[in-house]
Amino acid sequence: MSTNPHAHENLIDSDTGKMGMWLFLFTELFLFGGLFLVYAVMRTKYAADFHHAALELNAFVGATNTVALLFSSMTVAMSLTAIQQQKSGKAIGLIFITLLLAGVFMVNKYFEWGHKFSLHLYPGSDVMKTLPHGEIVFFGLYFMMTGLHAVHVLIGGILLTLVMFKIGSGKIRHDHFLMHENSALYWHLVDLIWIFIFPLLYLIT
Amino acid sequence: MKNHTHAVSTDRANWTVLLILLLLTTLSVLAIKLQVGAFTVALALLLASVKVTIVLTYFMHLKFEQTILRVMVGGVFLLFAIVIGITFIDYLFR
Amino acid sequence: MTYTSSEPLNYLNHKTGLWSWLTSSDHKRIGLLYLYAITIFFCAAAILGLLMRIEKMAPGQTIMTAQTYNGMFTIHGIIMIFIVVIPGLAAVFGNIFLPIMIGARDVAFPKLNLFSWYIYIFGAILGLYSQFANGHSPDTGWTFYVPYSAEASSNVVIALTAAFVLGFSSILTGLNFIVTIHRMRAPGMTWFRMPLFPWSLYATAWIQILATPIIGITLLMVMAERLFHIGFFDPALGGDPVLYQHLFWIYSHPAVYVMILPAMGVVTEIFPTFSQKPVFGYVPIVFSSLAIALVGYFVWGHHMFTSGMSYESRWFFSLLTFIVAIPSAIKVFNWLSTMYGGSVDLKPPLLYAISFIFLFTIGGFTGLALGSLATNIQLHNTDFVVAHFHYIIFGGMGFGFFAGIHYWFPKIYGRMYNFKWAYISWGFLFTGFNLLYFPLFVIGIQGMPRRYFDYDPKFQTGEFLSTIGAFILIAGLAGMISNLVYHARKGPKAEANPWHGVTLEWQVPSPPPHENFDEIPVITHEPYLFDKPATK
Amino acid sequence: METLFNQGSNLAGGVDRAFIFIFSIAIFFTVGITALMIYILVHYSRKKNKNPQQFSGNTKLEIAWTVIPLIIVLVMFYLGWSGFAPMRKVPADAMQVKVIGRMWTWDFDYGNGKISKELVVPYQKDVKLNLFSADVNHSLFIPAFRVKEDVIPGYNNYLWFRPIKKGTFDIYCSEYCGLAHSGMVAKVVVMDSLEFKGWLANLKATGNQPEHPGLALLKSNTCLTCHSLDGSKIVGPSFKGLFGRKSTVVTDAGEKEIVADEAYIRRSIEEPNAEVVKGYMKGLMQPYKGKISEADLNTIVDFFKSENAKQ
Repeated sequence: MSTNPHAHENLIDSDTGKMGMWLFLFTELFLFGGLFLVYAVMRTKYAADFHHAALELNAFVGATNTVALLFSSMTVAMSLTAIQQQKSGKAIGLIFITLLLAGVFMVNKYFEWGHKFSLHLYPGSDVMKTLPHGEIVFFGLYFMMTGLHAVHVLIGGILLTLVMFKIGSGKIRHDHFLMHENSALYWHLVDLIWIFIFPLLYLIT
Repeated sequence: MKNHTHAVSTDRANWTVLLILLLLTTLSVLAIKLQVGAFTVALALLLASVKVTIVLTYFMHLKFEQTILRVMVGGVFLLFAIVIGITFIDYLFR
Repeated sequence: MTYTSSEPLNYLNHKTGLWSWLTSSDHKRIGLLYLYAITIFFCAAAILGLLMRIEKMAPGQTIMTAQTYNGMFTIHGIIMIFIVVIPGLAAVFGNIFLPIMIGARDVAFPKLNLFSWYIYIFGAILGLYSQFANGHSPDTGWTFYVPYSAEASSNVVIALTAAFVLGFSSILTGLNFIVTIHRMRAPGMTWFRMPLFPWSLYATAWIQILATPIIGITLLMVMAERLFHIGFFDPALGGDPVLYQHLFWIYSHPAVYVMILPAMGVVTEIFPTFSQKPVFGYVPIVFSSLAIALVGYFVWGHHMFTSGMSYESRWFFSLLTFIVAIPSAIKVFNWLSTMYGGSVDLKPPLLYAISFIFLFTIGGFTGLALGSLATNIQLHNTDFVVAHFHYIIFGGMGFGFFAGIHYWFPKIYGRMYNFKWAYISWGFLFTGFNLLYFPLFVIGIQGMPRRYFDYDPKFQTGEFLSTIGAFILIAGLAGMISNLVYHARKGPKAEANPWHGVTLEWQVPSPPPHENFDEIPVITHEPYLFDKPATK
Repeated sequence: METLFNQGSNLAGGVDRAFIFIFSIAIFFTVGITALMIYILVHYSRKKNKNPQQFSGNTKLEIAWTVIPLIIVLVMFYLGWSGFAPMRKVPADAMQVKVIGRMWTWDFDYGNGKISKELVVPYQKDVKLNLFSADVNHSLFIPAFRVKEDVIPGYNNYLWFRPIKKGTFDIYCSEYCGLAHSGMVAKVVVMDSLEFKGWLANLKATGNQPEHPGLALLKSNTCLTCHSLDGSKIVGPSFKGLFGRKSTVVTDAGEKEIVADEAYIRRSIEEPNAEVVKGYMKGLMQPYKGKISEADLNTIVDFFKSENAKQ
């Protein structure tokens, strides 16, 4: 709402940009929401099979990843505080820790998936065909949910890396940090979805 | 609206929030291990919802945001809950 | 387009060359890019429709094989639904007029706006490619029902990807509009001083944002099922085919309102202008739009009354379906009352707008016959459904679009089309439309199922009449489009406000300047006051 | 409206009652709205009325046209529901018939291996159809009876009716199921109870006979979706009486006469596009060369030979 005729060319004000980001996050929530809906229906249909299949998942690995993501959520929030207090160095450091934690998450995920594959517990495998229907569905959901989530972790990681470099080059500053804020929001969303995935897949027995 | 001031949460507050979140995580793991019976699923989901609310409120700064955003977020979660509920009118009465 | 240098600078001529169009983040130019793309795809899919009608002129094979026919109704549906109708009004008129009508220089995220056009084009090309790749067009119907879509040997994955990509474009447009409306209204333009077309876009945009991701994930799941043998929907792997239908219609029913709500918004602009009278019941119209968007979210199950859903959800969905009819009825009565007592001028835009009311009324009432449980059992998946949704989507959204393009044409191009030509084309369109689709109601009630390549000779009279209607309809379309295309360049110069409209878009020159306003207007009162100027 | 008033089952009355109410209201309002629009266009045309009135709302009217339509649609809902509710209440003593839908044919299983291609039911007796799908979604639709229910794999859907008219009525598949969807039609025949008993007694039990392994192979390779066993023309030539049949085939070199012997059948499976029977399309069947074992080929050929021997 500025009177500068070229206002929109170079500057989107912070509240506008943030509202756009939030709306985008809503679409992400509904994207996963579809999967949660399928999960809910299938769990009702195959309660016993889900229970049995969930035992195959390692709750410890899941819990470790939960802690890693919660921790990274905090460091991102702190980096946002730091940039507003003009502490660019601290902000970069905190984002770097966040990325490390994302790395921990992904490595964990890699070994977890690798383990499943070594046990031939993947869609379309010969072992899978012998399992009861509910377990096949469970593992399908497991791979789909954690896979889609991992893609989001990757995207979030890329965004935060960009943010880190932009802070370094001074493009993100204490008075101009919309991208930092939005990337942080995206990262929190990744955490948020995991908060639901973790009990649904790993804990419910 | 241009000079919207950004409330800055302190590191100390962030640490507190994290500790609460970790506590809730431990609690849900324990609850499952202890098998509190038929309500296990409900409890796990309840704890997850509390955690999500905390993340939304503090880490995602909803507490300091425009009211309209809070209304939107609440509405979106409510809408999703209704959609699930309506789907289950089918599956629960089969 | 060539403009002489004597013309004042406007959004069409301030920069020239194809490149300046393809890189423009001006909302009006992006709207036109959508308009041209949509027109081309619409014509292509309309031709496919005509070919199918010719095939069904007589029972048995006439001009194509069953496989070709099945592929054709699939691609007709995919193009019309995902490429033409869903973006349709919102992406064309929403882009061109939303910012002007609320007194903004552009949408909130202009570059994102251009980006969503490119995504749209990419998705559209993928959709076309799926028709030709490997010589096998997809033949699942646009609904992609499993298990057939999980097994059919045709290019289903490419078509699914196309629908996914197009959905993404739709989401970004909706997101842009919501933020624009929240953040960019001119000073003094409170929510209830906003014209009704932006209001309808606002309701639409929420559906685009909150429903489209569901179809996105559903299509991803079908792809996962085809590519990785994950069994979400395949009963052989423990999946549930009816669950797919739930997910599909959780999106696709609200999507119907993405199609029709903006059309309602367009005619709501037209009635006051051509009656020179304020909109009757501004607030009820606003709330009926919001109610349609909200309740429309909870009625998806009426597409599944025969699927084996539980008895309870069948009557629940039926009840809500009847409730969602009320806001539409309110709108119709308000439109009529807007004209009542006015000074009514039957120019082409108004002619299309009242045709909209007529066709939409028929479409709406036949929709009630489909929403009622007992009659739905007889009508579900018959030609009655085909007729019903063409009355709603073509008769509603299509005629709404035609009304809009005749209304805003002088504003967009600064030139005027030929009225006589427009009236004659309307005559063909309206006659052809009713002859094409009305017989399908009758044979539908008699039990003629839809998507039938071949049929019982007892239905031939209806099918034959319908085909004759299709030819008349196509003639009308050709007349209308050629009138508009020809006069966009060669038509006589139009005034800035030929219809004496009072909303903001009529207060700027035709065509509007690059940034819409020299000075952002200050709004002091409600829209549609014909005895007061729009701005201070 | 022939079908609308041709009420073939006990359920049709409730459906038609809802139809008549909804369509009466629809016609009344459509005519009313159109007449009002024409009146406005004529009476308030710009030529006659230069001074538009400037009113912009009326709360009483708004309430009226919210409440009145609401009442009307609630009546519609009630009629729809009351016509539908009996469809889900199957009488306990209804005769049960298992219906199997597969691409693109219906099987009506009366138990004890008695499978019919026509649905034959006794007049004035309650009949429950249990619907099963062998492949994709179908939908069983008998317009004259006003009944329809989807046939979905993995689901035990059902419908029921009591025929109140004797005669023959159409059955359609109303859920799109692929290439020959429109060919998935059958008939329901309503006859007297006694006549029905005789018909059922004479129905040959074919379902319990051990299936020829060659037929099983044809089924599992979905050959039967395009080649019928009963002589009807689907996409490819029928298998009925195939062995030893003379036909004209089109090859790259032109047309020629062949006899369907063992060698020809093998060639047609391995390279179906080399010699296509005249009148059929080339390129619709995939070549099985290298995809089918020698033993399976022999079994299939043996099946055709044994079919030939039966006749």
